[in-house]
Amino acid sequence: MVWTRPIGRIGRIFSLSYLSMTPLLILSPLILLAALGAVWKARPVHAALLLALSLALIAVLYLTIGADFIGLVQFMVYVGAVAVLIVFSLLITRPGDEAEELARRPRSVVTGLVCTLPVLWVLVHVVSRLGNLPAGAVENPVFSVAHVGQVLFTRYAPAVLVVGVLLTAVMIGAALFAREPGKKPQCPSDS
Amino acid sequence: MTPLTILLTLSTFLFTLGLLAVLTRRNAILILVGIELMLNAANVNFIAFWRYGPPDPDLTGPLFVLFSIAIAAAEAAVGLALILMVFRHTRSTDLNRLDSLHG
Amino acid sequence: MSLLDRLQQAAPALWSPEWLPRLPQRLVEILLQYFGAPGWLVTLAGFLVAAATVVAVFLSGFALLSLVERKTLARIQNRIGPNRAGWFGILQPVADGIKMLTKEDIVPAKAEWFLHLAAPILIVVPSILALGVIPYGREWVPVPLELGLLFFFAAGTLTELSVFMAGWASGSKFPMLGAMRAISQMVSYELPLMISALGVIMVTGSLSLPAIVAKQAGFHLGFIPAWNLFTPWGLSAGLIFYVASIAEANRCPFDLPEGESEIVAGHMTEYSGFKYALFFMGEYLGLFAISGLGITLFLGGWQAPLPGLGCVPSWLWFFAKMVVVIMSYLWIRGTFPRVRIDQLMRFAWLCLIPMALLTLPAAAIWHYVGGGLLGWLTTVPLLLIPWVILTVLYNRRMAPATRTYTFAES
Amino acid sequence: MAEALHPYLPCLLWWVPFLPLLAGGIIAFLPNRHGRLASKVAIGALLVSCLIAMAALACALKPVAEGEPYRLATSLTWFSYGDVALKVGLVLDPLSAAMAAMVTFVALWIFIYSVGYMETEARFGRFFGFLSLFCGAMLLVVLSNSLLLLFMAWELVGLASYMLIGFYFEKPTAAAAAQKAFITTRVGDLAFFLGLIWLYRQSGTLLFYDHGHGLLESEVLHSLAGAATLGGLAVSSATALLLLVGAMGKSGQVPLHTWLPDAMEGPTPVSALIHAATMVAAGVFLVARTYPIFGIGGLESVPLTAAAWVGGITALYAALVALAQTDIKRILAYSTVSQLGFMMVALGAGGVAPAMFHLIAHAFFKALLFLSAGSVIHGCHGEQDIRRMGGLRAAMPKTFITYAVGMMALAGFPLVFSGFWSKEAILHGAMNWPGGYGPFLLAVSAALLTAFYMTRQVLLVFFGSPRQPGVHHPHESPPVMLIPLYVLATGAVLLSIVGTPIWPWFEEWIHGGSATYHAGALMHSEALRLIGLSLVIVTLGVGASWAVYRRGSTDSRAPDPLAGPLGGLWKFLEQAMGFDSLYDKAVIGPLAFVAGAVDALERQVLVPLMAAGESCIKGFGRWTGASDEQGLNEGFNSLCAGLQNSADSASLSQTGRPQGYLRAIGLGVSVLLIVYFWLIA
Repeated sequence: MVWTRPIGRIGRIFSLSYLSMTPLLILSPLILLAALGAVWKARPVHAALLLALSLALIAVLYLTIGADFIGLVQFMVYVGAVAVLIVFSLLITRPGDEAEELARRPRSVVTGLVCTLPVLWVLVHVVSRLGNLPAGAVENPVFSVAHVGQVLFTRYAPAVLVVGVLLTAVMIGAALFAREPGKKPQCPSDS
Repeated sequence: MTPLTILLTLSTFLFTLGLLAVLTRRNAILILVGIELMLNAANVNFIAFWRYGPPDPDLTGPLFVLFSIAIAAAEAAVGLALILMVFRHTRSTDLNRLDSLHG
Repeated sequence: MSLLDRLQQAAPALWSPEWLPRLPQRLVEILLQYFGAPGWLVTLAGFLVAAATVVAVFLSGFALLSLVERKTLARIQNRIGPNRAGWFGILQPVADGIKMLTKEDIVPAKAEWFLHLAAPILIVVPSILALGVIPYGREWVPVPLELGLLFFFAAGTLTELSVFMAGWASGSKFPMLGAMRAISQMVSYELPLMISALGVIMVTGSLSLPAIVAKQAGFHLGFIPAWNLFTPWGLSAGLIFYVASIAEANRCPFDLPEGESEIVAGHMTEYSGFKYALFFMGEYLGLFAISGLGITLFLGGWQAPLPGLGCVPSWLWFFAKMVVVIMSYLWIRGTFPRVRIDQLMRFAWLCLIPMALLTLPAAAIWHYVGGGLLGWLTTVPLLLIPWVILTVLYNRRMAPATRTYTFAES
Repeated sequence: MAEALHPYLPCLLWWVPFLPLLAGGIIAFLPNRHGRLASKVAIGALLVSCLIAMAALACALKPVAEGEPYRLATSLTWFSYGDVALKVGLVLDPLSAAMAAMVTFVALWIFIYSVGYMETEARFGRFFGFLSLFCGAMLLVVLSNSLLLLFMAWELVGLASYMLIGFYFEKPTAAAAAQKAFITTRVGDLAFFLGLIWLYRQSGTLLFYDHGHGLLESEVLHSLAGAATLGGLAVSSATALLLLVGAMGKSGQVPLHTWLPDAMEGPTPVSALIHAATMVAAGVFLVARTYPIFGIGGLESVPLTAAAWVGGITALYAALVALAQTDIKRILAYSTVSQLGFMMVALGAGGVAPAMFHLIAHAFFKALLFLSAGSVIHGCHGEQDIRRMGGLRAAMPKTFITYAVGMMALAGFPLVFSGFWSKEAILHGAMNWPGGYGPFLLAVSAALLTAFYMTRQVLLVFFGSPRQPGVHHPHESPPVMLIPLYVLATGAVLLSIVGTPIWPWFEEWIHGGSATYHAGALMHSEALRLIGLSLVIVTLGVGASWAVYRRGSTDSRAPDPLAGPLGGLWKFLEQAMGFDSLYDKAVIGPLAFVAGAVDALERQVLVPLMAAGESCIKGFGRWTGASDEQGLNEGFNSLCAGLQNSADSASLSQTGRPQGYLRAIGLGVSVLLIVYFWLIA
């Protein structure tokens, strides 16, 4: 009984060589555009959705590069959970006053830019000097989920435990915050 | 223009956009959007260096990204819970109005 | 080499019933290779055709299912169901399709037109993505991925975002509320779904669905198939998966979002015409996908139930099981009353998730104990006692007060 | 049966002392209303330990080898500190077997007797608790193989006697008597403890028999004898003297005897058990047990001569005082003191065998006498003054018979009674004691006086006409009290069998020899002389007493016939030669004076001194407070005010808007990095 050899990497579906830069060149501007929209868009929900789009595109970027486990996890966690969470809270708080947002826009943007541009300059400066990194890129990077699992639970086992505890604490904390103060969460069926 | 530099420029701009969002946005939730962008910029860097940098057998890059995704999710959850609590109290998520904590 | 030699060279297996579903894809690939197309084009075309076959199969299934569903529901409620369109209502799906197409597609003034349009598309896309990963037959896996299961769940999470978009884009309050309820339901039921699947992953040791099915080959004691369902942890994980899948697909006991009687059609109220049909197609395809996954994980995918049935093509078993599972969904839809939102949430968080978390250690013990009698002895009590306690505790809260029927004196 | 039991003996032996202690413990937890149950527990426990003791006696009967008495010594480490291990254990040899058997047997019948005697007593259970505690402790003293364990049991026995004497604690005299008993024995115990420590330091071990390196074994004895102390006295004799002082305290020898007569405040079974049979014998037993140490320098070594003389003096003194006593129990108390003196003489002059034989015989008939006296008191509803009794022979015939047997055994009536043979053995030993005839003469006169006062007591109590018609119709005691009397009486008689020169079984058994029956022993000249002497003593004593008290006045208030001729001497004897007043003046007086002086010193001198110190400290405190207030605080406040203003101005920058802060941070970081790059570029 033989099952067809798994293609394995999603990227390989289009049998693109991993080294080619075409997917990078296509995806990066899209990501930046979506991110810009997320930052700039006046309407909060649109900003959130654009954030979801940019995160999804980053996930696709990971897939094309070859880190498909990370890409899928990114997709699940960010697009599936965080974006929904942000959108959900927007739904609840329903910030409506875009007009006032637009009115005060120029002043806040100027102050924002004044602080961000030096940071940008520094980063560009650093990146441009990187130049001489050894090109260790390899055609088909070794990235199997079993290997991830094995490394995760041997070298990074304490980190996994800490993150596990952290996530539980966060869940309990968030549930406590969300509770109406004082009142036990009443459900109609109990009355 | 090696793939590495493309990814680095991408992460730089992503980071700056995130910072810009954090500094200019007035709605607390959208600041979280900015923070998510900054975190993702860092992740892109990790994956870029893992993929195109020196060969790394025990996957420190991707694993770090894995942990940072988990932490980001946790942070988003707590952040939003806090914002909602503040919203329930002050009926507004406008950051400038929440400035009672000062000298 | 001429086309004919190429066909012979493609080996006799191609024409066996086992390869039937893959036939169009292979033919196109051979043709393109014959005509000297570049490598990536050949694979691209091959995948497109494979996708086409999958979509074709499941769209016809969708049409058939909408008819079968209304027929079975009718029979459960002791009525005949649609039999006007065509002989015994066969053409009813065609009639619905035409109705949907001809209906006017109204877009509310306050709606965000782009999101309003994007929402139904984004509902259907993940289901189809998910369908692409499931291994239907020994030879027929549309996209054999190493991280198949993870891809399935990643695609599954997209539906929440699209439900939100549908709800929010329609502008009015009812879709918004419906979307919120739908999202909260799907989020809280995604957890047990994934955790129960985790059990299977732990035992098989790989995320790729064909590997999971391969692991479930062989028979115990001659006639019991080695499916995961027939192991203690498999049974409990399967049950949780089954219930969670009903909730994921927004099917009957949990069909709160578009509960007709309560909140009109939930996030779909502002849609009409073909967009509305897309929503239903998305739902049904989601149903196919989630039940397909259920079958691959617990019912041994295309594995034959009894030894010695080698001649029957493997994908036939898969679709037979699919029919059985779908009929069970319909049966449940016909008999169970709708569940209230708080009961639904409590059931997920207090009953399903703890039990799902409990099946993990059980699976681990089963794996390390080697799965024989000792495996049964250790895992069965570990799972049975909490099941009994939880169900007893839960029933006491959920059980509605006993109704007293008053009959009119004749 | 002995062989069967032999292997289990070591651990079985532990049960003998442990059972009564356990019973004492259980009774302590029983509420008072379960008195009956308490008595059953106490008697049951004692019965079992008595059976074991009898079995142990059976085992110990046949000697291991010729001249080598049976000995089974067990020892276990109580606790070890560093490399030194303190060992305790039990030993079973003829000496301890006989004593254990006697103690358990006598105690058992006294328990049964006290069930009847203490019936009306409210704190019935508590009484039995103390009794079983006492028996347990006494058995531990008897069986112990280590001087330390013996000392601990010795203290426990002292405690038990304190509690039992002070049983009627509501009576002030009983409380005072208990305290007096406890303190005087404590004086003796102090000497005993010093001896113990000295022995331990000298020999490094406290076990009597420890496979060769025990205290009483030759190797250690030689080392003790060898070492000399300051006065040229061998260490062994010095420690022996200290042990002797301890024994004198406990057995009520002359200087430390005052507590014994007062101890009669306790209920009669207590007097019978403790102040007749067992506890007082503990002192004698101690000397008997450590006899090898005493006897290192031969028969006339210093400690033995001291023992003999002390015993003799006590015997004579107590006998004289007993003449003038009017309380039935005080007479018997003084007679016990004199008999103990006899035992000390036996130890000093005759060695262990006669002393132990007299001790055991004395235990039987003195317990018998006390119990009969108790039954007399019980019959006369608590009346103890013999001047008010009289003619009880008719009212209480059974008690009279047992009392008579006891009296005859004590006085030493010939041939049939054990008292005669034990006293004969002592006199025999005293006579050919190389150290001179002193103790012999004292012993003979004491024996004479014993016969005299015992007959006096019998005549005054049982014969003549009832002097106190008011002693409202005395009645015979119930059978539960009489049966023990019969048993003890038969015991007093039967014991004589083992002690006669014809078949000196007891003496041989103690020394490990095999008793041979030689009929002609009595015919030896020396033995005949002694028997004749004893006969003379007894007849003289009884006749004189009979002559004086035959008529017996009918008036209870009439002075004693002897009071007239003796006059002042009689009064002197009645106050027990004034020892009590002597002690009051000699010991308690100076102590009180010293206490008063110290109190005065403290009150006049120390308190004012403290007051002065306190006042000057307060002054100093006030001064520093003032300076701190003015100088330090003002300066500091002004400094803070300055800081406060600068802080206020600085806080303006805190607008509370997080984004403002973030911008500041962003600017700061970038400026820093730019400067950094500008510097290195």
